[in-house]
Amino acid sequence: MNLKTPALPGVAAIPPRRRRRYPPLNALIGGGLLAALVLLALLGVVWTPYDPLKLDLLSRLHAPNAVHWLGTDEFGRDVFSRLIIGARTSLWISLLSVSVAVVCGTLIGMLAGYLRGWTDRILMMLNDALLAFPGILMALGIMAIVGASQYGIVLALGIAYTPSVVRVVRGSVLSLRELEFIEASRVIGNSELYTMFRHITPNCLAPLCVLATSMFGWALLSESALSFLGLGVPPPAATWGSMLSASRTYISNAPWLGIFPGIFISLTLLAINLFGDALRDRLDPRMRK
Amino acid sequence: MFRFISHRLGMAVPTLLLISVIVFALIRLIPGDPALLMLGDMADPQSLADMRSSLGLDHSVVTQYLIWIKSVLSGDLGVSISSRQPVLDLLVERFSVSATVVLVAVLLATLLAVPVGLLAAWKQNSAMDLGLVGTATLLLSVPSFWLGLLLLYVFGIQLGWLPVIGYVGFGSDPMKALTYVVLPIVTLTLVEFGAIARMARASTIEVLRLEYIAHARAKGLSEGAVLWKHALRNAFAPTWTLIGLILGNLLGGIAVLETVFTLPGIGRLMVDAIFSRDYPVLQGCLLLITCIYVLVNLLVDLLYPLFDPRVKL
Amino acid sequence: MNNYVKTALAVALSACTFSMAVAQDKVISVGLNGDIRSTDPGVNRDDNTDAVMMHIVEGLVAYREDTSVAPMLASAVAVSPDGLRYTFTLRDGVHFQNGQLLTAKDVQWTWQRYLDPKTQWRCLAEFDGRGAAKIVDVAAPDANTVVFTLDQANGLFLAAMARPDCAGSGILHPDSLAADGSWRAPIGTGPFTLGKWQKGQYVELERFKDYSSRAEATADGYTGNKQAFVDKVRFEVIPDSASAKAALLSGGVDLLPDVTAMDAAQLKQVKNLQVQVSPIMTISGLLFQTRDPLLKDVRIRRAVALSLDYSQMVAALSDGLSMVNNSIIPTASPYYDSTAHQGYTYNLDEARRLLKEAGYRGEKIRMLVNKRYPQMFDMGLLSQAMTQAAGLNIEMETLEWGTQLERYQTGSYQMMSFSYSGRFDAAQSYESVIGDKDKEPRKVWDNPEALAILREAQREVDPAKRRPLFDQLHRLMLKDVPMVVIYNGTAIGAMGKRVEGYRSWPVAKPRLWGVKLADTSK
Amino acid sequence: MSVPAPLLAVENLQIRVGVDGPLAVDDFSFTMAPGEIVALVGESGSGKTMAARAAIGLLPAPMQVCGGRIIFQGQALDSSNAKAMREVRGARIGMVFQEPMVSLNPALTIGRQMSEALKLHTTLDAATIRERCIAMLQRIGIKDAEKCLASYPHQFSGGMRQRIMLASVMLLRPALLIADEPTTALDCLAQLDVIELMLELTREQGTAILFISHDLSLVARYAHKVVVMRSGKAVEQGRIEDILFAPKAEYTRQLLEALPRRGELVPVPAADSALLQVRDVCIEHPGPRSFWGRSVPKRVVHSVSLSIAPGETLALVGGSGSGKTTLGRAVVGLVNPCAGAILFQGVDILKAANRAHRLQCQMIFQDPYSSLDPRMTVGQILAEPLRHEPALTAAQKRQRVTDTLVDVGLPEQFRERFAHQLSGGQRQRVAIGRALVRRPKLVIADEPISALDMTIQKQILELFERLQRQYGFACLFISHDLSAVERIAHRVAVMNQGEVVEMGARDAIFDAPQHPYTRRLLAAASPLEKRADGSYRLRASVI
Repeated sequence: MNLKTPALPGVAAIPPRRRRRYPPLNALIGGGLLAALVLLALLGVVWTPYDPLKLDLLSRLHAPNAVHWLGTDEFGRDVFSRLIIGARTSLWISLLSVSVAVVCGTLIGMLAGYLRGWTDRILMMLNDALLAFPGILMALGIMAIVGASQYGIVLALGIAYTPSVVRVVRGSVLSLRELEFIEASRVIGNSELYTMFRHITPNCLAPLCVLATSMFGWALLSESALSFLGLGVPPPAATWGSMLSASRTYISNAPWLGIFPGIFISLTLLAINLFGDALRDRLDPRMRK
Repeated sequence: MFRFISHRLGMAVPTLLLISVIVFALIRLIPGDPALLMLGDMADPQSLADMRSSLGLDHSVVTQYLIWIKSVLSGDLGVSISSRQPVLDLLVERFSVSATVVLVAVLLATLLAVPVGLLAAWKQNSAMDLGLVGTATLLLSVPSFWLGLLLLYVFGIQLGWLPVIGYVGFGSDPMKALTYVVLPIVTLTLVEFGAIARMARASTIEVLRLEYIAHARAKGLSEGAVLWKHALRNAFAPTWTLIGLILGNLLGGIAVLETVFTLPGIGRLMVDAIFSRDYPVLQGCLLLITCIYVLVNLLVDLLYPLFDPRVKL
Repeated sequence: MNNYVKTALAVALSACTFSMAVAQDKVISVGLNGDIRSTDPGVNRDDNTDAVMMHIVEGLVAYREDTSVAPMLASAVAVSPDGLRYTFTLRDGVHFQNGQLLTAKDVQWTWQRYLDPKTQWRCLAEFDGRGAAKIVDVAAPDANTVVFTLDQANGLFLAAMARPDCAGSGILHPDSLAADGSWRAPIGTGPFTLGKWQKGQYVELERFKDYSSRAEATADGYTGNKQAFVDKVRFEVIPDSASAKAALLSGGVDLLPDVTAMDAAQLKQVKNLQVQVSPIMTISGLLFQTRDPLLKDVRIRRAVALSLDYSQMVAALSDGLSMVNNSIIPTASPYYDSTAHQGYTYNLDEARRLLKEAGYRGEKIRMLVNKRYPQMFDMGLLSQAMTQAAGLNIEMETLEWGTQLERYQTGSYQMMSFSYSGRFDAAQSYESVIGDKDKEPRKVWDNPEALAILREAQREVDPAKRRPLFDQLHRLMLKDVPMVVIYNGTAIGAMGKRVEGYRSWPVAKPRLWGVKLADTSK
Repeated sequence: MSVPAPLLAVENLQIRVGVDGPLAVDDFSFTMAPGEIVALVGESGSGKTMAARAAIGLLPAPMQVCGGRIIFQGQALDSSNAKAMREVRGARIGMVFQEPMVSLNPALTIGRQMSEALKLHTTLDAATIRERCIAMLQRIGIKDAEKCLASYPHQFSGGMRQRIMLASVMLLRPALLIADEPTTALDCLAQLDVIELMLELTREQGTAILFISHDLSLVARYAHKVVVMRSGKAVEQGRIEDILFAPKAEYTRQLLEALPRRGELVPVPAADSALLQVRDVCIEHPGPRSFWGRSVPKRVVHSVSLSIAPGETLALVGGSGSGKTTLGRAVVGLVNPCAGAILFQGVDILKAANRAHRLQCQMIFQDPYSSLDPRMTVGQILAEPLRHEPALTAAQKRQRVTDTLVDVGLPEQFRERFAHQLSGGQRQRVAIGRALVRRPKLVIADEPISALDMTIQKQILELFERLQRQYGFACLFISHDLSAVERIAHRVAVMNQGEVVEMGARDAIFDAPQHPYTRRLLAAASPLEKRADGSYRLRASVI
């Protein structure tokens, strides 16, 4: 099979000769939304309407009202306050897991792309095997082993996403190797290792950024999915995912418990998708108008 | 062609072996074993030991693996620890449920999304394009399980049109079976619609820029013919790859959706197998899923030349 | 509010369509949280299997509503003065589901099968001498009499025989086995016969038309008049509790035998739904690892016990359905008396004082919880929040249930929120917690004095003499605080209004005989 | 004799980018008679393609016609009337595109693509259409026409595809054929082939050609009339004899001046021994890999020998696939030969550690867009080779970079720019600077100017020559462009299918070629020559 390797976004980066005066619409909306969500998360550090962890067994499952804007949950905790601190936990977990995946994946991908030959084949076989493994299941297994803590999730998701990064990085490395500026570096007399770090690594960053953006969205989803399957972030800490999954029992009589976290997750994913699109358009000359 | 297939299947063997080792090791790293789970708080040392030896867990892990792999090679996937059903039967039964939902949903999503993507690309940057892309992106951003819950709430609980739980095989009562899978299929279709439509749009935009489209126009073809006859086939090639990817991933697990809709699918089976430490079931599931993954990829590659004859196998 | 109206409407609507579809047959569908494991009673089993099998087979004796033991297939039971010989007289005219008459030979055959180690009967250990007494002989002197001979007296012999996890030692017709001795299908004497079992989806039972019921006016526990009124019972497998609840609301199932207290509170408010509550024998509470460097100090353990506001907590956990019980003897037990009723008194000042005295300075205490069982999780969550007020720094660690069990089994934890499944005798309840940690790390209470008292209680058969022993144990436990028992569970059945005659009970298993479906199809 | 009514008249055409963007074509007019061949020439960005595409109503998205008229066969073409335009397209105006690789739909068979327009514009039945297609394919020299109809475009070479494309357009006997750089992407031999075929077909059918090209020689050879365009405007237009052979406008002169000519060579210093010796070198490309990693290699260079003296420029010419680039890459050590020896200053670089050799031997790549690391500044790119000059201090290195910038004619402030902020010519200057910053003895230049515009080509060649004079390096100049070779090479080696078929001094090769392949190459080129009086003529073919 000789599928043409798609041109690498960013590598051939042809000049933004005419600089746009305004960023495109998707970047504006996506970036704006993201900024708002991050602000919300930061707000949670200093202020929430109520103590998000405080149980109030007398006011359980109150529908949204003037006192509790988004209602209360089954323990009488304020949903809005929990959403605010949930933003921080959710975003932080996603960020960390993506970082773990990016760091591990880049190292392994570079190694495979650099060494080639049998090392590459064996690493790739392992990687393909892991890719065939349903990610959420792998994360579930790892969580069961290391325990359901915030960092357990980070580790589990990080490991589960590493194979995708490895694949992208290795692909970039292999196609970059064929480009003339890499050959030029060799002709200059630079060592392979130097070429790897000075020329190949920085040029892998663009596709990696795009991948990392979408992985951030996946991580957020997976965190929720894990909660759904029964192994999420341990309470009393709140994440959107755990709130959503806990709400399921009350869907018939307290739908607000599920609707609001769902909206927040959707908004974040929307922001990420738009932002990712903008990033890809910017990095990939083919997508430019 | 034959060479290609045999090569690919050959490559799959080490992958399968590797997967089986990983699964075997991973699941045994999880604290707690099936015997303990079955006995619960009543587990006294004697009954635990009895149970373990009756499950064959008293051998070393390596021996257990060898015993297992030997029986797999002779076509026997073993018996579920928790339900005592043959694993193969369980897999066939559960997989057919997941596969029905996934295949129908992906097919529907493709049929809807590709024309939409084509249209959006053709009218690139118009209000319609913005609307369609916006919708697709929005759908892509909604977590499937949340969407599922909302649909369940509206159609199952509020309107009461569709049953909320359970599953009936298509074999026994097709009409009734349909009512159980409608919501999961709709949910999955909507979510995948987003991804496929965006992909179809992006690749159509790429294709519409190429000279052969200008050539087709220069022949005097109408816009419809240009899109339908010239752009679609070429633009579909990358979309086809994406569909393969989606299928490969979904067939491996829509555990969360299956949980929401209580479908007895393979994803749920695996999750339950993890929780009940049902080693033979989990091992069987992953073997099956890896095979499916390999086969789906193979199928995608085999069909690819239909859309892009330049690709040789 | 509006929602409820709509929901009610939906329920009514779907109920209509439902009953129209099955105009000729009365079918009650019951939610089951997992599939049955087999149709072989008491052999390849779990709770759900037991629940279903107890509709098909019947034993010589069975539990009454109050968990005492009464005859079932037997019309009378006579015990020899030395307690070694039990003579069962069988009821006349009892038919097996294949039409055959029940004879002493069938009882003898069934018991021989159960006592054969190859059968792998769940309760073999109770009768082969490993547990209490050994059955040395099962004789059938005539067609209506069966005589069991034991090697020593055993006050719990009949109680063990009636246990649901032994499938009530249900009597089977030999045709239940295939010619080669392998299991085919149960042919019992119960009010229902096995219908279709669609694995992973449902089990259907059909009314046994020629059921020979006892003469009592009504059903009583697993005995009494067990005449069935519905034509079919369909156990729907719904592993997920939220879905199960949704199914009940939409009319997909008529009855959920076991819903959580919190769900019950909501379901109660829905028109057309009703709930049935009964206390059960499970014991829920917080376990301490008394060998933990921090928690080996009884003052800290005591401080935890004193900082819990039990009445508020239990009210929340059971939604007002259970009462506080700091004793390991369940409230439903005949041994639950005024001594057992004494417990800890919520006293934050005292708790703080104890902590100060113990030199506790906010060290982190990890409490294990799981999400498989919501009530354990909620109990942990509430305890964590309440103990905070006394200055305790408890952190929850959510484990997957299997992992938590492993930790329980090996004793490697500081605290955990845990539930013991129901034991029907007080001695068994104590037995599950008292023991030597060196030999059995899962035992939470390692106290030689307590162990000695327990052994005495196990040997003793006279209830009047056992009672003071249990009282003594309870007082000792309150002093030692190896664990804080908080409450006993409740079995709450939730069902549509058209379901009549269903009752929850301490054995916490559904019983569908005696249940009628009101006609709503008009 | 009455002047026939023009076939096509473009009057005051204006094309704008978007609604308020700059004008791509401004006040542009020309006419052409039936059967006439009119060439639009100009550099990239001159608007020649846009002007031609406007005639058929196929401007790419943001471009819009905003003024002027286009009259075809006496009827004004209104691109807003889509239906009417579609009837003209294909049937009366045909178009052939530049890139044969992308202008046929890869997913459809040739047969389907050929018959499509016939089905659309005629009422012929399927059998007749098929017959006509087969006849046409046979006419353009395709042996198995039946099989060709069922084949896909990728199964043919670029030249073949361009012929098929022509065939499918000419099937409809259009009155006007718009040919947008139809041969630019082909090598010189295929180029000739396609052009000749196009002329034959149009002559037979009396079709006029609107020929868009940047290649003045080609235009001079085949067109009747020429329109020279610059920045969207016509600079001058008229008959070939009046414009190209006797240019009046300054810009036309400039263009013609940019054509490389044989000139005085950089003197070669006397030397005792060759700087580089290539002896019986064979090179193989690995074939497709099988499952077990075996691969059947394909030999692309067969036992080639050549040598370069210090300061000398040896040109390696040949068609695409002749193995010239592979040989060049072997000399810098990017490819390992499977047999033979490459001696640099007498040392076999295949055996010795090639570090020292690399320091002395540099390469300039073909594509200035991909040969510079997009994440480095010009300063960093130029300084990088100096990493391996431990003798230089940091200040000296900095100075060397500054000197190099001056050498290649880039202002100092370019030091901080990134490659994507430079034009193609500027990039190639940086690439040359990078190759020369370490003062190598040998430079391999792989088609260094073929991606550039005519006037830029000239500047780069001049720069290269100046630097060679200044630093005295030897050069292996790989090119398919014979006129550039004629300009700077001391000696020429002609390669065909992996072998050197002829080698000799420049004048000998160009004036008295021996090998038939060389002759064919030269015949295909036939450049414009400047005469002593300042006028131009086409050089007579040597065959």
